[in-house]
Amino acid sequence: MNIKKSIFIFLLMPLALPSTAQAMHISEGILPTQWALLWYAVAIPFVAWGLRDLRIKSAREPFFKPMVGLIGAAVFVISCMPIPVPMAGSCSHPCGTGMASILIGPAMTVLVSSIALLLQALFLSHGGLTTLGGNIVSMGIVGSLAGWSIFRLTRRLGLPAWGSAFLAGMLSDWATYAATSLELASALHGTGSMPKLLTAIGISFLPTQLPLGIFEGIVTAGVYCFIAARRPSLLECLGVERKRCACELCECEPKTGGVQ
Amino acid sequence: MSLLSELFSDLFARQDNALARIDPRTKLIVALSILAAVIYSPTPVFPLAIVIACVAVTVAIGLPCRLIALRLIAPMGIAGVLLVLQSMFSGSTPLWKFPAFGFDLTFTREGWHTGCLMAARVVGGVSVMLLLSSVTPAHRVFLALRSLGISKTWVEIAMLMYRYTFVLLDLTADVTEAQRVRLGYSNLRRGISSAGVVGGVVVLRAIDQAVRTNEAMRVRGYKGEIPLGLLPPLAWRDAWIITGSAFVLSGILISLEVLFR
Amino acid sequence: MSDAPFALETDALSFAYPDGFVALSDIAFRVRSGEFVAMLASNGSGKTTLIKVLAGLLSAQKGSTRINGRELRDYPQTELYQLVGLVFQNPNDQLFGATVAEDVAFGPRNLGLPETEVRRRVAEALRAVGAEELGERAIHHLSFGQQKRVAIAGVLAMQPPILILDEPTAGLDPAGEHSMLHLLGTLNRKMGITIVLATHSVDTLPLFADRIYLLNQGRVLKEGSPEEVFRDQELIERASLRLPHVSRLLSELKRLDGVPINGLPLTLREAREQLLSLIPDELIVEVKAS
Amino acid sequence: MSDAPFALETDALSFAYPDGFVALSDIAFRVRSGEFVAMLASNGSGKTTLIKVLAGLLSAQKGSTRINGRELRDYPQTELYQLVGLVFQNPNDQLFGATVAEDVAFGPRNLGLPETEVRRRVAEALRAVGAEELGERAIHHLSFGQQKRVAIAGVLAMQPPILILDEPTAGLDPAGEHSMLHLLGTLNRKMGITIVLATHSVDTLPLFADRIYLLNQGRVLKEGSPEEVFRDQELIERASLRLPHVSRLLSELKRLDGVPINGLPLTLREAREQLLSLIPDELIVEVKAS
Ligand SMILES: Nc1ncnc2c1ncn2[C@@H]1O[C@H](COP(=O)(O)OP(=O)(O)OP(=O)(O)O)[C@@H](O)[C@H]1O
Ligand SMILES: Nc1ncnc2c1ncn2[C@@H]1O[C@H](COP(=O)(O)OP(=O)(O)OP(=O)(O)O)[C@@H](O)[C@H]1O
Ligand SMILES: [Mg+2]
Ligand SMILES: [Mg+2]
Repeated sequence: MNIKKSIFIFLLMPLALPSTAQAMHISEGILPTQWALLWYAVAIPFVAWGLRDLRIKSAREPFFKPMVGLIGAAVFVISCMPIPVPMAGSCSHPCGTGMASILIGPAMTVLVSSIALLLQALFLSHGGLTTLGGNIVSMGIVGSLAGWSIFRLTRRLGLPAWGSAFLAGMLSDWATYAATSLELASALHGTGSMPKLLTAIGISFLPTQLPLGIFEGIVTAGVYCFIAARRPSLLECLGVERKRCACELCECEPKTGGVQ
Repeated sequence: MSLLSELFSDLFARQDNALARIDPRTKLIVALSILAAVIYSPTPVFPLAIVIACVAVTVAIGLPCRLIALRLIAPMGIAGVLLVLQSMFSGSTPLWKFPAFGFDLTFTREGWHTGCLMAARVVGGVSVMLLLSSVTPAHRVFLALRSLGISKTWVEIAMLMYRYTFVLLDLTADVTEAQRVRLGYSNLRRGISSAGVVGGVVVLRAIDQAVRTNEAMRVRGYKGEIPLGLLPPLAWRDAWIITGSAFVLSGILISLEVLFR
Repeated sequence: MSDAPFALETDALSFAYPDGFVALSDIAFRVRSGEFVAMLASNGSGKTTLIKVLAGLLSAQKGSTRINGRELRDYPQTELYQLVGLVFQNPNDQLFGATVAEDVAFGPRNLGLPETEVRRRVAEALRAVGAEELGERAIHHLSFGQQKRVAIAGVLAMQPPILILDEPTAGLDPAGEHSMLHLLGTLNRKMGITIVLATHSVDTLPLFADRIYLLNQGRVLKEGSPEEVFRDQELIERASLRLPHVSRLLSELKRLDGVPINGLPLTLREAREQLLSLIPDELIVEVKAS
Repeated sequence: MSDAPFALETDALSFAYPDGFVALSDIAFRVRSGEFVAMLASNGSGKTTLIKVLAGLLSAQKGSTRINGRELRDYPQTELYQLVGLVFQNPNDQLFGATVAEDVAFGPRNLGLPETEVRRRVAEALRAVGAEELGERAIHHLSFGQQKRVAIAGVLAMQPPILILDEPTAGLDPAGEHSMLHLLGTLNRKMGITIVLATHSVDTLPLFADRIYLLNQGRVLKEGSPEEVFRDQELIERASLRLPHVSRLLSELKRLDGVPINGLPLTLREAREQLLSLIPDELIVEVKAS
């Protein structure tokens, strides 16, 4: 393949940064019909998984619905926080899925991110309806599974919590981008070769994505540490840390005291 | 942050106009069909016509031009990148060649064509969404999705998320400003750690809010199901709109197929 | 009337938070049906805690709570929340619907009422709080005062005979405060709703409340009509509160300057009458009829 | 003093939110160094907006803002926030350290001061707000009033000569309100800090403020000493506010009953004196020396 071309694109991308930074979600209209449908088909079972999980839990404890809704809103708001991208003098934003999956688990995270993605498509021109399936796969499914499994794994390996949170945030961000690049390349290669395009897209994302992933890792770790310092009991209640009190989620929270 | 709440707010979707009065299911179905037609269209002409039509209508119903530009600028950028990417990476017939930074760049004819098509689809698709969201408040979109068969639990969570996003956005703005006046963003390192704190505050507050919202819901009879409102039954007018637009769209697509393939 | 059961009644109620903090101790709190009762206390005295216990959100470790003569814990949830409506301090906690009408309809829909009845109740509740025209507005586009009204409407739509409000006037400007208290007065007198509210604003209360419970640090310091409660100035100060400004003026005139004033006027009107009776007629100039 | 530049000064300031809502129009707001100035307005009149413009958090579309005679936009951030300290309404939103001392140290650390100086400033700021003993407490264990004090300490630790506060007394009980205003008065008089505050509580203000700006719907209705502002009752009512209760009593005595009262007493003390002078001596009983 043409190395020079890749180098050129490498140089060119930062110029087009405001848009590549947004390219974390596949924009409306890019995916051809058959790909759009395929990704929908992949995404739907996972969303259904989240819904089933939630239905079961909220039948047992009604508190779960407001809880998931609120954490979803929080993660959505955090994912809208502008991040200065030092190399480009521009702004991007974190995905938030890594953090969400640490807090509420991968199933709920898929559910919540499908809603967040629809809201972004409708009101922020960010992602789209036809590409919703693809975006759920890359951000919701890949991102949350990566974040959750890395957090669990590294915790078990004995890493301190902040380190695990950092890795989970960073790697889930990168995994999301890798999946997005794959989806884009497979849909767009047309007559050209797909690996070539994949490399090009991958390389062109690198200069922004590497720092963004690190940033996301730092923010995830920061959020985690903040909660651990301020209200460690909450992490136990959410099941993030090993429970020291044997109680259901909301009963742990002092505010509701002795719920009947 | 304020930019975001402005973009995000459905303030304009609540204004009264002919489009806002149409049933959201109808609008959703028509918008989805137009979207399908846009990604199916073999030529950039149709998506571009949709762009012009949608933007014209959005301007006509009084959306500020600044807001329209804000919503369209990022997709336009993506469209531009797509165009360049496609022209250089696919196809074989050279169209233009020019030297840059010491090596030759080749734009191919086929690549240029597919690039234009894709770019038009992106901008076309986005402007359909722009129009839809400027005449339909979010909760009506959710209700429409519900009556088109989306899971009720999904819609319940969507409604809650939508409502509390604004509360948390306000909070984020307040915390960020409080940090700014204490110089929390005076350099990059401090900025990053302050941002982590904002995230933490938002999550904590969300959990507290969930506890309180749950209490408030319980005293109003909540037992695990959030009841949803119903949309009024579809009128004849809606049937006409849907069949009419299906008719027109398929007509356009068939003629484009005949003319351009 | 006196042998009818109390609308709300607690006996020797004590509550401690899980961390061990005793927020309520030995509270006897009684409200008759149709009364307008205020809990008056400074920050952190346990008003919110008591309200949550009364509404069954927290359960007290000691003592009993009865509603209409029946033990609170014997009520099934649905029945309880049709009897007792609770309005929280922060409207954000309570308004979780996307639009005003959706939110107000939450309670009636949970009662399983048919949709036409739900609509009727929503319209009626919004009318009662003077927010008819807000129906289709989004919650996040409302002003603070409007949000407070809509929060009350959401509870009224369940038509509870007892309404408990946590600081309904906090954060409102004088005009908003006055119209909120006026609204509550109307609900109490016209619709016969029993009203219990928590507050620490002393100035407007005596005009509206039939009875006041003065709380401090989780205990009832005193209970009685506004006149009775405010008569004991020392107690009021012990509760980190003060007299209404007007009463304070007259009380200082009486205590420090020796002006002979009967009792302690709490409202503007009473104070005016007392003072007029003291000022010699020859000093008073003719008021132009206006 | 009069030709020294104003500490804060705006000229023909107008601000509209992005959705087109004009929140401030044509505001002329001037504060001399060392003054205690209050913005008095009902809910939604633009107090918070004006405060944010003054602190450079929002930039006005029209008009200019000068701090110590220099254009606001010419200040670098670091310099600006060492000059102007801003305390927001909700203490919860501005306390982000784990402990009180941590939180108060946030500003000084961001100034890049050495750790010993940071400690010194933290101790000093906590002393100034009377919260020395809270140093090691966790933020979420503080009461509301304590949180408000700590929020002020966090800003004081940056030693700004100008302090702007958004509704410092909102949500506090009478005792808390009084001690907060007292604290601000002390900061103003003892430490010479220029104080600007927004509020809609009229009763305690006249005791403390040198000057009041009466705002309504984004405009300055009137500006002047408390006496001047409250003299125009019609204007006060137009701003959805009311007179302090004591003044209202005397003003009704004067207007409706024809009692000859000079001017309009705003404070308890003045009202007492005026009334005493009207009541004949023979009515007054001897006060027991106590
Ligand atoms: N979840 C909790 N865990 C432990 N202590 C608590 C909890 N909630 C409240 N408290 C404490 O209980 C006491 C009473 O609190 P409560 O909220 O009932 O007071 P309040 O009278 O409503 O005050 P305010 O006027 O500030 O609303 C306070 O001292 C408070 O610190
Ligand atoms: N982000 C915003 N976008 C649009 N309008 C806004 C925004 N923030 C405030 N407003 C409007 O601007 C006006 C002034 O608001 P502001 O918050 O300054 O009032 P305030 O005097 O501080 O009121 P309060 O006493 O309730 O704090 C209000 O009518 C409000 O609705
Ligand atoms: Mg309370
Ligand atoms: Mg304000």
